[in-house]
Amino acid sequence: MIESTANKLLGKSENTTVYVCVLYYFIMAIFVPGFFTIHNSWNLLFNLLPLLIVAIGQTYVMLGAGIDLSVTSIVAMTSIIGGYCLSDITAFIEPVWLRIVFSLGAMLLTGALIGLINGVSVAKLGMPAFMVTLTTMMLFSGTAIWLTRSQNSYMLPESFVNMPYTSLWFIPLPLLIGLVVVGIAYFLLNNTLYGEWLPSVGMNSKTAAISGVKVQSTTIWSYIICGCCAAVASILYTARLETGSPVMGQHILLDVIGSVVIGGTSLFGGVGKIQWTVIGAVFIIMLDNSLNLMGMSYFLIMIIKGLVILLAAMMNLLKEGKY
Amino acid sequence: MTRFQKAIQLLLNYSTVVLFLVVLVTFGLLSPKFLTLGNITNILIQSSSLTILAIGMTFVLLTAGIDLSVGSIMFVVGVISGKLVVIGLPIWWAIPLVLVIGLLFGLVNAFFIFKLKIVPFIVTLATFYVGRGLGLYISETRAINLPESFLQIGSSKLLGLPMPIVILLLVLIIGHFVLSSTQFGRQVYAVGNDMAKARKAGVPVKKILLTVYLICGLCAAISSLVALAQLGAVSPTFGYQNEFMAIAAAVLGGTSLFGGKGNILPGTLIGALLIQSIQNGLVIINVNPYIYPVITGTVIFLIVMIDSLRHKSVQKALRTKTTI
Amino acid sequence: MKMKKIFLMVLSFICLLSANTGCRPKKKGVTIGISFETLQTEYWVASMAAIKSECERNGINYIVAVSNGDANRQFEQVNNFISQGVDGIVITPKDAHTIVPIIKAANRASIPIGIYNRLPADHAGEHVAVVADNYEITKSTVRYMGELARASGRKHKAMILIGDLGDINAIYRRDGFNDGIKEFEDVVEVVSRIPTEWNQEKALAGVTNALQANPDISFIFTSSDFLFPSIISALKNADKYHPIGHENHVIFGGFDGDPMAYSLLKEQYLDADGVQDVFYECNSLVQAILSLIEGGKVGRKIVDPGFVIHQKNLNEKATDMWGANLQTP
Amino acid sequence: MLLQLKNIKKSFGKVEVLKGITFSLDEGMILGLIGENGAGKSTMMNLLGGIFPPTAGEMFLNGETYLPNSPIAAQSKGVAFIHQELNLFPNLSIAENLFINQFPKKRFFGVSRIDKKTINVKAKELLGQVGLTMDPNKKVEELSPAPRQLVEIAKALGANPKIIIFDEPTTSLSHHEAKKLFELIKKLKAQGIAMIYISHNLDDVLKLVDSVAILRDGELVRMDEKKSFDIQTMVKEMVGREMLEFFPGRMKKIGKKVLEVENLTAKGFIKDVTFHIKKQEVVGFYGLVGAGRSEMVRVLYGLDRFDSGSIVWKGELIDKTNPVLSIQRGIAFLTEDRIEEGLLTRMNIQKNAQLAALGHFTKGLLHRINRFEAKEKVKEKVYATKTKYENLTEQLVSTLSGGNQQKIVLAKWLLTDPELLILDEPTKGIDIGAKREIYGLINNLVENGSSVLMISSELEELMGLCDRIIVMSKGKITASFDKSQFERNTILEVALHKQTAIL
Repeated sequence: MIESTANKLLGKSENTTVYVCVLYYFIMAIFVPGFFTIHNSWNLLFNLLPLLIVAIGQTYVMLGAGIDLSVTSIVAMTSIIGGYCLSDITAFIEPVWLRIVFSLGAMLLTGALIGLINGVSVAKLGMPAFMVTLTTMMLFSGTAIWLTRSQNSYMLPESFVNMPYTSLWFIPLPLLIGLVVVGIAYFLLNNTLYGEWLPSVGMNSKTAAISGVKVQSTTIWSYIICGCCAAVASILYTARLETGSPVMGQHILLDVIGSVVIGGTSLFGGVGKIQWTVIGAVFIIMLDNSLNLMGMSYFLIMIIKGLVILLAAMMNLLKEGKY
Repeated sequence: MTRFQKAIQLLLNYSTVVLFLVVLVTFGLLSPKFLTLGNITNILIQSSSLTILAIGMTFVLLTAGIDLSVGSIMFVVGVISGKLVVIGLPIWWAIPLVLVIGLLFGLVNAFFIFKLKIVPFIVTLATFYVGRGLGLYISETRAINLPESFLQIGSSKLLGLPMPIVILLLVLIIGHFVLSSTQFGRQVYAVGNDMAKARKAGVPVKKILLTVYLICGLCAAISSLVALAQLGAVSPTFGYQNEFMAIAAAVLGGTSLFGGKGNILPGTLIGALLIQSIQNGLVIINVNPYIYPVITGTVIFLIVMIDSLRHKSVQKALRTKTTI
Repeated sequence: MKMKKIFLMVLSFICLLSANTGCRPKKKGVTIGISFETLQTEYWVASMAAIKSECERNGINYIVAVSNGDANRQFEQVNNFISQGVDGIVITPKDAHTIVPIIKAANRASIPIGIYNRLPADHAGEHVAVVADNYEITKSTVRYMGELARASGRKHKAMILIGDLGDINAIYRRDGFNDGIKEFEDVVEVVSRIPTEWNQEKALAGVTNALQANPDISFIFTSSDFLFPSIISALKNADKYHPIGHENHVIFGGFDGDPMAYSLLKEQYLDADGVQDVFYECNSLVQAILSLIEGGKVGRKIVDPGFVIHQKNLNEKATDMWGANLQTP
Repeated sequence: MLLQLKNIKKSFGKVEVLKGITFSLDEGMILGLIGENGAGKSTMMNLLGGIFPPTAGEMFLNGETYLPNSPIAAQSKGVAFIHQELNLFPNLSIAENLFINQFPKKRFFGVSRIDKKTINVKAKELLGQVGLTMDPNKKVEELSPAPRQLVEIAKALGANPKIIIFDEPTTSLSHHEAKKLFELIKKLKAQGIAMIYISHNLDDVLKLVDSVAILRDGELVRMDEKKSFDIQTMVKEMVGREMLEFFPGRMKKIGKKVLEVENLTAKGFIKDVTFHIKKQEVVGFYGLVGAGRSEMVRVLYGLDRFDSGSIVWKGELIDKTNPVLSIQRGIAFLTEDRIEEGLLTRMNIQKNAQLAALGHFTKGLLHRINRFEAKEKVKEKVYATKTKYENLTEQLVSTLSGGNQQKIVLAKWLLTDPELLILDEPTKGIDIGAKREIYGLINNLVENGSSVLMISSELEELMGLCDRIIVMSKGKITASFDKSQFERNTILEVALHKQTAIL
């Protein structure tokens, strides 16, 4: 009896996470005061966007059977580069929008560069992804703190810090950025040659190589994409906090990996979808926000999130028929 | 193999020792205070906690696993022992109790890894957060100042040796003995080399996985106590990122992330000493402290790269041998 | 197989159950949200307790959140306060700049916001801040220590433990130290500045190594009292921890006024300590928020002048020192 | 009677691999077990070795029911299995490998530790039995293949076995080393140990064994004393069936040289390989496992590097090869290991089939995929290969049978319109029907202007399909036969006797 119920609940349908998500939303809307309000819905959305964007990058890397632990340090590095460019060295560039474009370009470039370092180390030098990104995480968060001596950059241009509250065609700018990133990521994965190559490399790099897939460059690009995504998220974080900070994003790693794992993307590579990660990120943010509204401390939330990720990993194994 | 290739191979094999010597000589030249007896004792004492942690990690890495939760175990153990001692439990009661907590964490990790078959990385990442959350929850993020008696253990001496060094030596000797001279130890290497082959050869793979994670948890608990006895307080950042340092120390000492290769003596010990010497030396020569993580990170990155290159060349050599 | 599924179920059930225990019904009356960046030190714990008790005295409900050093999370927590419809916010920010958007968010929602102990950057929006005069208190403390050094009739080598340089208070304290010590250049030479980033392990390693490099250090100032355990541990190992009057006593000063400082003063190990008046700060902040909620007006900044407590004024000033009124854990 | 098997059957899914085997083995007897690949030899030995249980039938050891549930259980009952792929841990020493599961221990203050002295003595003793005199503390990774093989045997002897099973023990040994091994086997026989010896090397089998058992398609076709066999009869019994019209004929119109390989050398794998392939020609490569055939085509396709020699493709000297370039040139490569190197098992049929030819369906800067076109083309090819499936885009390839999986891999390569198709054991582990269909596809391809290079261990297949057969041994080409010279026994003898070139 119990087993069949469990089967139904955790069954093989890939929509399970969606159902759980929707169910959770309604339960919280009914029982938690302040959850089902317009202000809180905006909260949910704005908390979701940067996390989602980092998680999408991570999905790309995991599809290629890798992992990128350095996303947190990429967020930090790009944040201080952005903060630095916006506040000091580009002050001579007029008008302001050109300055902002230049600085955002510098942030994206930094993200891509760190991604390139990760990718080349993994693909060309054959180093284990886990160890590579672990050391680059230490290295670049150290570098960020060293470069700034723990000082934040502030006095960023008004139009930049007002970005989260600006709308274009009635859509708030951060939401627009999020939609564009999701759109591109979805398109790239579902409609292009690269989108076919990446999962095949992740699932079986030998088969892929023999079938003419450029395995090394495919892997390297996945890390570059991940770096760029982290940089975009960093733009949102930096604008939101109005500061370029070397410790920006230090605590998001669990949420990022959690989003991807809860979504159902396989840790062994080859299986994963952008829409799954969206669901995973939504779930993590909802969990976080609702527990927060219930007055639970940050630390209890941390524990619960850890447990939820274990659960999700078990569900994935169940889905893949590993039990 | 040409002579040049042989020399490269030799350098690859002994890269850590070479690096260690380079570090010692460099700092020795930069500051006369570095290579004094006092400072060397200092390095040993400061590295004792990390080395013990890395010894536990070595066991796990040898089976091609990983344990990211050790830093959190250290923290939870620190908080609980702090709380217990502060409310008046005698230290000699608190110590065995928190060692059991370390073991419990190891048990949980092992359970999820070999029973539920979740990859060690995800399991220990989750317990990493659960542990830290638990510790922060219990401590309410407050720093806990420990009573004098705890510090006294840290600064006491046994047979003329400072206590942390005595404990370090003990763990070192036991760890080395277990790995090199018991059936279990040798089977750990077999499991790390090839789990399927080990199962075929009748090695009790599950029992071994369980035991290594238990050992790792226990070592984390001991390491925590050794650090506490020196610090005298548990802050919310206690043990943070120590798991990375422990992995780095083991890998620097020649333990392969692919399992089956490495040892505690001299490997892990040298790895840990190398890291500690760099940190100590940078302070002694009065370098800008912000650059520490950058230098440490670079050194670790290089060593991991060398490990991969070594692994690659070994793989190639093996392949040539077996085909013809 | 069966075992595993049942286990899964049980685990999810526990998750749900634990999720429900945090639920708290909303009370009537004024509610304020209290967000602390950290509770790491005795100082913050005592502050939190003081704010809570002041609220209770005034019949105010409160919600508490701690962000453990994560500015981003603190921003989210304050947003959640606003979602829950609090009437006022009391916050200890991570630093002077990350608080700016938080103040703006509160302003947009027209909720009065009070900043505790850390001064926001100048361009921040509408708020009321209460801060100790970190610079002056530190300077006075260091001056007192300098006098002691001069009186000892010999030259001293000095060490200062610096806090997180992203924290404006740490910078003021460092500057206060630098300017205070300047007057005593003839007897005190600063040989070691240890960045601790408000981290006890870093402090311990830093002090130990500094004592190794300069064994004759005889003058130590720490930017926060919570680093005492690290310093004492390092001093003991170097056999330099002795009470006042001992020939090898190290002139020792700190900042905060926590319980450990009080007991060290009583045991005659500590020479001087700069004290922030927690009760004054907390009470005036809560009062300010209350009057803002009721539509009143208050100044932008409330300054706590603080005072220096040392061996000579220990008995008369102890009653004003918050650390003396708490039990040592 | 030491060992007795009664009507043993074994099925994997729907495929019956063993169809009722009955035989027995006496003490001190050496039984040679021969048969083609896929005849069921390994399956039978795995049953004996405790790797998996039989589906039906009974086994008796010394009169008692014998049903081991693990290799260790088999070992403790006295059955040792020496696999072709050795089960040694190269990172441990010889002695540790010998005793991995039962180290001699001694108590030391209540702690049980490995007794290094006893181990050394015992290990030396065991190594002595197999004629090795080296230090037992040496790491296995430092040993060359022959001593490794002997260590594995010594390990088996440590458990005092009554029966030892050898699976192709000589493939990685030199002539001299093999001779030593045979002496050892004879010594063991004298001690009363029974042995089952599996080998493709019929010469060795005839030299060594007392009786010969021949398996074909999961059945024991003949078991008799050695004296009633010679190589010819053995081969005949092994291959057995007459292949009436099994290989459809082909229009003959062989053209110009397409590929010319000269003195191709990759150190440690192949040496001075020279051959050519003409347009619309099928060239077969025959030889023992480990003869260097697979290594040679991997170099050709660009998966491994070569040290010297030249490759000329359609009159052009090629200095660089890699899979991407090869596919562009029109070379396709169906590998031997279908699961590890041919398929993406957790993906659907469409994704598997389109992988190599994806470039044909993309356009624009972003390489957008024309899904409709891709699906149509894949459907066409999959239809041509007569694959049985339910849904192209939803069914995972892992749910297909082996034969249908192979057809999908073949479809993948046919989609790239190859001018040269390299096939490495294309019919391994596939049922007869699917085999025939694959032969048909190969013929079609050739008639449409392509060339084929085919590696197979089934000689019948090569003889039926190829225009030429080249024999390789120890990394070198040892003989070449034109269609007119095809004669089963001659080719077999060349390959099995390791005779030198009759070029």
